[in-house]
Amino acid sequence: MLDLVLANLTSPIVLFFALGLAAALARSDLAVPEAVAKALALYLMMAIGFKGGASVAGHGVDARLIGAVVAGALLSFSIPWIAFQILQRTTRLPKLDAAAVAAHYGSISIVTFVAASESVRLSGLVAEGYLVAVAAVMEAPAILTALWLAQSARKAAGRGADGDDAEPQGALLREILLNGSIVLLAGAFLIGWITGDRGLEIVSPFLVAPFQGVLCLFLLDMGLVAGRGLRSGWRELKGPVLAFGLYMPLVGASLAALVSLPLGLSAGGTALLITLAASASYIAVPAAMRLALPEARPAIYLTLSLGVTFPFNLTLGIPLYIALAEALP
Amino acid sequence: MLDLVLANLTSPIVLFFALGLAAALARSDLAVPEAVAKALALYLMMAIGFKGGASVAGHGVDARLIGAVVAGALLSFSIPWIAFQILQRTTRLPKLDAAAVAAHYGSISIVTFVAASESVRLSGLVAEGYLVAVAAVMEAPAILTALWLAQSARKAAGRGADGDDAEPQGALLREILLNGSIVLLAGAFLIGWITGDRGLEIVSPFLVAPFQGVLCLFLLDMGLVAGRGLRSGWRELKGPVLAFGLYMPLVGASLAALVSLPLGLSAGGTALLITLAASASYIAVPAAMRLALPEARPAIYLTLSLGVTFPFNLTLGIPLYIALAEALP
Amino acid sequence: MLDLVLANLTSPIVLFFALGLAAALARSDLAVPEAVAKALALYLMMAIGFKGGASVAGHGVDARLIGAVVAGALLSFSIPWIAFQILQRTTRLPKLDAAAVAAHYGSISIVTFVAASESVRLSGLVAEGYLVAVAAVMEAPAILTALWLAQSARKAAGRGADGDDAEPQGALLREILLNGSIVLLAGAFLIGWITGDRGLEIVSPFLVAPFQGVLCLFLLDMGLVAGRGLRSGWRELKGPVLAFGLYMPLVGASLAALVSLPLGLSAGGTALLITLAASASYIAVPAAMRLALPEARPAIYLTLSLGVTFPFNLTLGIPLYIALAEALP
Amino acid sequence: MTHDETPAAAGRPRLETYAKKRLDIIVEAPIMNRLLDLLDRLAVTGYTVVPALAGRGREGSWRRAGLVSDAGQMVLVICVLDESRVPDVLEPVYKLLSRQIGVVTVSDVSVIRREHF
Amino acid sequence: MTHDETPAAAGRPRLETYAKKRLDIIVEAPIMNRLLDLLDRLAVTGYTVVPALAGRGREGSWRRAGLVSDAGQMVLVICVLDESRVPDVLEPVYKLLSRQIGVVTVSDVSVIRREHF
Amino acid sequence: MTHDETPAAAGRPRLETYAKKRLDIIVEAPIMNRLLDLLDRLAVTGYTVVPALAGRGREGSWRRAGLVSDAGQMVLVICVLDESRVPDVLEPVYKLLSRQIGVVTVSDVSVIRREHF
Ligand SMILES: Nc1ncnc2c1ncn2[C@@H]1O[C@H](COP(=O)(O)O)[C@@H](O)[C@H]1O
Ligand SMILES: Nc1ncnc2c1ncn2[C@@H]1O[C@H](COP(=O)(O)O)[C@@H](O)[C@H]1O
Ligand SMILES: Nc1ncnc2c1ncn2[C@@H]1O[C@H](COP(=O)(O)O)[C@@H](O)[C@H]1O
Ligand code: NA
Ligand code: NA
Ligand code: NA
Repeated sequence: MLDLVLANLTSPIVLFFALGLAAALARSDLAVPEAVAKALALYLMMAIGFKGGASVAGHGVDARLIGAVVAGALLSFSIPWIAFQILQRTTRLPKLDAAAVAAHYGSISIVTFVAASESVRLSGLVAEGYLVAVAAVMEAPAILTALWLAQSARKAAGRGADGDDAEPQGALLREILLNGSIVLLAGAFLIGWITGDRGLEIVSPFLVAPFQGVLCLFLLDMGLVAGRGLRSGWRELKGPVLAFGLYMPLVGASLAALVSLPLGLSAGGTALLITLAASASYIAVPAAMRLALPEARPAIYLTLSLGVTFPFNLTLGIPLYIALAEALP
Repeated sequence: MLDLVLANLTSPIVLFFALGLAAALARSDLAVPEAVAKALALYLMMAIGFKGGASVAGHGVDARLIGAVVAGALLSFSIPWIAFQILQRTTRLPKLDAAAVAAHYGSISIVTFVAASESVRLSGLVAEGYLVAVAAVMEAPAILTALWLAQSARKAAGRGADGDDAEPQGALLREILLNGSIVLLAGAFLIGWITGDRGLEIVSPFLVAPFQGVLCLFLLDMGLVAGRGLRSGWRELKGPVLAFGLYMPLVGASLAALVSLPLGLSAGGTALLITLAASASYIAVPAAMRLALPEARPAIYLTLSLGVTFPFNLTLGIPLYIALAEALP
Repeated sequence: MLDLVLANLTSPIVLFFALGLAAALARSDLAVPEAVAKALALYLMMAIGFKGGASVAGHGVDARLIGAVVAGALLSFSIPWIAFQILQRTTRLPKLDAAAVAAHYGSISIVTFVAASESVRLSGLVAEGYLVAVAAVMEAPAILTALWLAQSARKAAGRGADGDDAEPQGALLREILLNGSIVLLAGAFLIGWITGDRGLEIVSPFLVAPFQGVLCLFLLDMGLVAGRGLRSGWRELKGPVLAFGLYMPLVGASLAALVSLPLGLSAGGTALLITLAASASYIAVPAAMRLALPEARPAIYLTLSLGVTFPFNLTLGIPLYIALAEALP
Repeated sequence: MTHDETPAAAGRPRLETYAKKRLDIIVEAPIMNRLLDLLDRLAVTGYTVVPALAGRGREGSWRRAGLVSDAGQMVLVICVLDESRVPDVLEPVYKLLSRQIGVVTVSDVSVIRREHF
Repeated sequence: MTHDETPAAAGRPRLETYAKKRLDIIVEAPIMNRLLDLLDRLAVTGYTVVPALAGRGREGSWRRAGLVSDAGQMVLVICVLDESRVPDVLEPVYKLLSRQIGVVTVSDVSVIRREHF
Repeated sequence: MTHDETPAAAGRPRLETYAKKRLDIIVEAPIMNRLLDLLDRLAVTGYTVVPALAGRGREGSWRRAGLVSDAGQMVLVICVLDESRVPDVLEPVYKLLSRQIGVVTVSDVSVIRREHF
């Protein structure tokens, strides 16, 4: 496993993330324009979705696929509840902040998923293509759990079921589920599924071949964003909150490992499911939280997810999750 | 031909357009940043121009090329006149709106052209490379006809030859002909011609290999824009105007089929010329109309061209035009 | 050599630059969005740095590499001093303007370097990969010399060592050295070095294969920017200043040719070192000048570097420098 | 300063201008759509949205560069309207933004083309 | 409020400011070049163009995202100038924009550095 | 016009507004970070940065499109603050910008949510 950790730490992806992090911490003016960062994110969603769909087209739908999707949804629903309990017991975060943080950990980070896919491949393992569908399914349920937690908290504080000035729940749900990144990931997955290998061949010089290079550029940018976040958000992260960012992935991973036992996934697929559970969102969920829980502070949940948990998973977490998956019966 | 329609409808290009359309109609916040959309358009112009030029370099200039270019210019000059007459007789659009709409149908849609090129290739046909030059030549003449129609309308209404506050005609013409997309398409064509296969080899991993994948992303964006346009512009499109957007491509196509008879083009080349005549502009012409006919309403001409005619051509039109070209003697 | 000049003049890279220049001079509205231009620049830095580092990983560090880096630093330190003396004697530029211009000529143009690399390869020569490191090292020293020249000029004019309102020197130095383009070039070089051929293989479909095509697009943009600069900055460039933009590259080239004699570089490597010395910066140095010498006029130094020297090097300079390198013993 | 519908600048004979109010609303990007929907429902005659690059407030600072999520980013919505409409518009806007971070300012402007507002 | 060239803020001893006017012109992107050429011909001392992301007016709404054509997009041109120049500038600007969609507002500002305007 | 902390619009019963000042600072992009650091040191309560696309001043014109270097580009920094703070802020801002190209304007605005400034 040490080999794997080392190979991981010296992969171009991780090194470009480190470069971005270092540049931001040193206050370099290196920056990726917003429009380009958004385009890179679109590209990643499109590529990941399409490849996943095309692979499902190749292998067909079976009970395992359905099992994995259901398991993913359950994990996404339940992890925020666990995270919330832990935060309540170990930190002094206000309830709404705790609920918002919890939502991030129940949802997933698609870049962590991609990085894990590469490591899985480098370890000589193979993973089921439909895990992309599992990833898409896991994006949103965590948000619902977090909203329910927040509402209970508000009720307990005697502040009615959300204030009369709030958006109606239906509208809010629509906004969350129609988040651009979810729509594109799911849509590209469907298109990949419909067009199969024929489609993949057409788009492959754009979506497959340069993928890892584009990922390097994206991670450079994520390093820059994480570094800027850490510089300004650092003082918000008191000891127990910081620690949460490091051990919560392991909690999620353990839960996923348990859940994966009856699923009959390959070792590679199990590693990816564990990684999904261990990863924390920084695209779809923060946007949803600004809409649904505006009182919760982005400085806390974004710094924790992007500045602490993401680097942890990228460097140490992924090798660990692969080792864990291989150790499972 | 049903096969061709079906293959067309399930091509990744059409499906990504449909995804964008659906996302926009469902009010998802999925969006391609403006800078990126512009870059994609630049890329397409550059790639199409270059490939066309390189293919002319390979085959040389002959009478057919000149004939096709002249035919294209004639079509672009005359179609707006026909479109204007039809609009005057079948709709209640004000004359200036009718002239602006007419300009769009005389000019061309380069993305429709590209999509048709792919379908032609898939049908096992080959098309002459110089049709790119025909496309470039067809961009602008329609605008001139429309301006002339508008001026006649203004004179008839007794409002002088354009008002004394207007730009002088020469300046306007310069602005129209130096439109960025026309300059880049023509310039890249020239460069492709000059550098030939040697040049193509150099740029091919950028301009040729990933082309169709990039096109998918561009069409996702066009679907989003068309969907947003339909959502807000829908009520402007009364029955007869809407119908015009569906049958006018067929009018242009028939005219082009007639004109193509003496040209001696291959079946593939004929299909592309027909597609050019049938397609409606949504890049160069709208910009020119804002400069030259500001009273005409973009909500009408953009919705019609991008929201009605473009999807029609992309799905049903192209297979029809290929079948038509193959049926010609 | 005429062959080389001709091959150079008809390369797609040069032709796209010419297209941009012509479009801007004709006042076309063709434009590359700012965010995209910045992304292209990031891409080039990343690709050049990575490839250079990977090539050093392949060949190892030796005395020649160290010699070339030291020689580059010396050239960058000394050329501004020479340029300043020439400007003082031949033009009426104010001292601060002269110092700012001098800084540009001591530093380097990475695009000129890349174009020269291609020409070197086309001439059948091979160059040492570590010249990228030399390029990175040459970016900044020229700025320091220019600041020192400016400070002497200010002292002579009795205006204290920079005014009490100025940034402290340390902060300024940090801003200059942490300029985004320097950080990315050096960082990607390091990553290329660390990951070597394994890393190169991973990123190559993104950073290597499409490189020249991307360069064409970037040069189109540079042509547009240069053309716009020439249109508005032309009247600032009096005869002797203009002439400086044409002969100063030759001065730098000659100096570099001398310095290269004891270095034992290959003919290709020598040509690149000469090109670096002959080229003038238009990314890192202008930004630094706005911070450090705000009284110096961008209209002068940007127009000279981008509108005069860059095109000269791109078309005539590079073949000359290759011929010069081949003629050296 | 005159806020009624008489020309504002008596000293200028040539082109009449009319006194209006300008609202500048700095608001988070994810909330923008809700705000614009609200302005539509309030039937203001128009508005223009300008992007913001970076900012600082009580909740700390943010920069647009590189952010992959819209969360925490701001836009500036400019809305020129008649003084008589200001209270009707400010009230619900204030209510919408009450739990969000953001800033609303009102200032005096003159306009030409009175039919626009 | 003083519009002449005496310092505007008598209460502030430290830095003198001068009363000027600020024009905000919201105009379609394809017309922008014409407007800037006009401002150049009118010899205003300066202007700054700010992009707009989205908007709504009588002609319906628009959004910048994804638009591949400049048509229908807006920019905001800011021009600070002396009150004495306002009528000379407003008149031709109004004429240029008369057939275009767009909005022009005038407001009061104070500036430091009088030589700029 | 009232500059003290009493509600500015006596005629409006519904929502109270307070008189404040708005600074608009047009400044070169490479200087922006220095300016923002300065504003942080001066402890202004907030600011927002808006990109500029193009402009013209005494030093000639510039356009953002395609520029690969930040040099010569401008941003617009908006800062709403209490009148009492204006001189303390203007002075050092003026000093910072004295050798740079750029423009500073001050204008009157009303705000809701007094706690913000
Ligand atoms: N005084 C101010 N002047 C200008 N913009 C401000 C001001 N205060 C806040 N903002 C903007 O509003 C955002 C949110 O502010 P806040 O709600 O105080 O965190 C900031 O990030 C700034 O972009
Ligand atoms: N009252 C207003 N306040 C701010 N911007 C406006 C206003 N009215 C119109 N606009 C802007 O000007 C554009 C054209 O307006 P119109 O000419 O009314 O269609 C709109 O799309 C908005 O961007
Ligand atoms: N009067 C003005 N109104 C608006 N913006 C201006 C004005 N003067 C200058 N600017 C802006 O400030 C920049 C620098 O101006 P200057 O220092 O005069 O060269 C210009 O490029 C414009 O973007
Ligand atoms: Na998770
Ligand atoms: Na047509
Ligand atoms: Na040099």
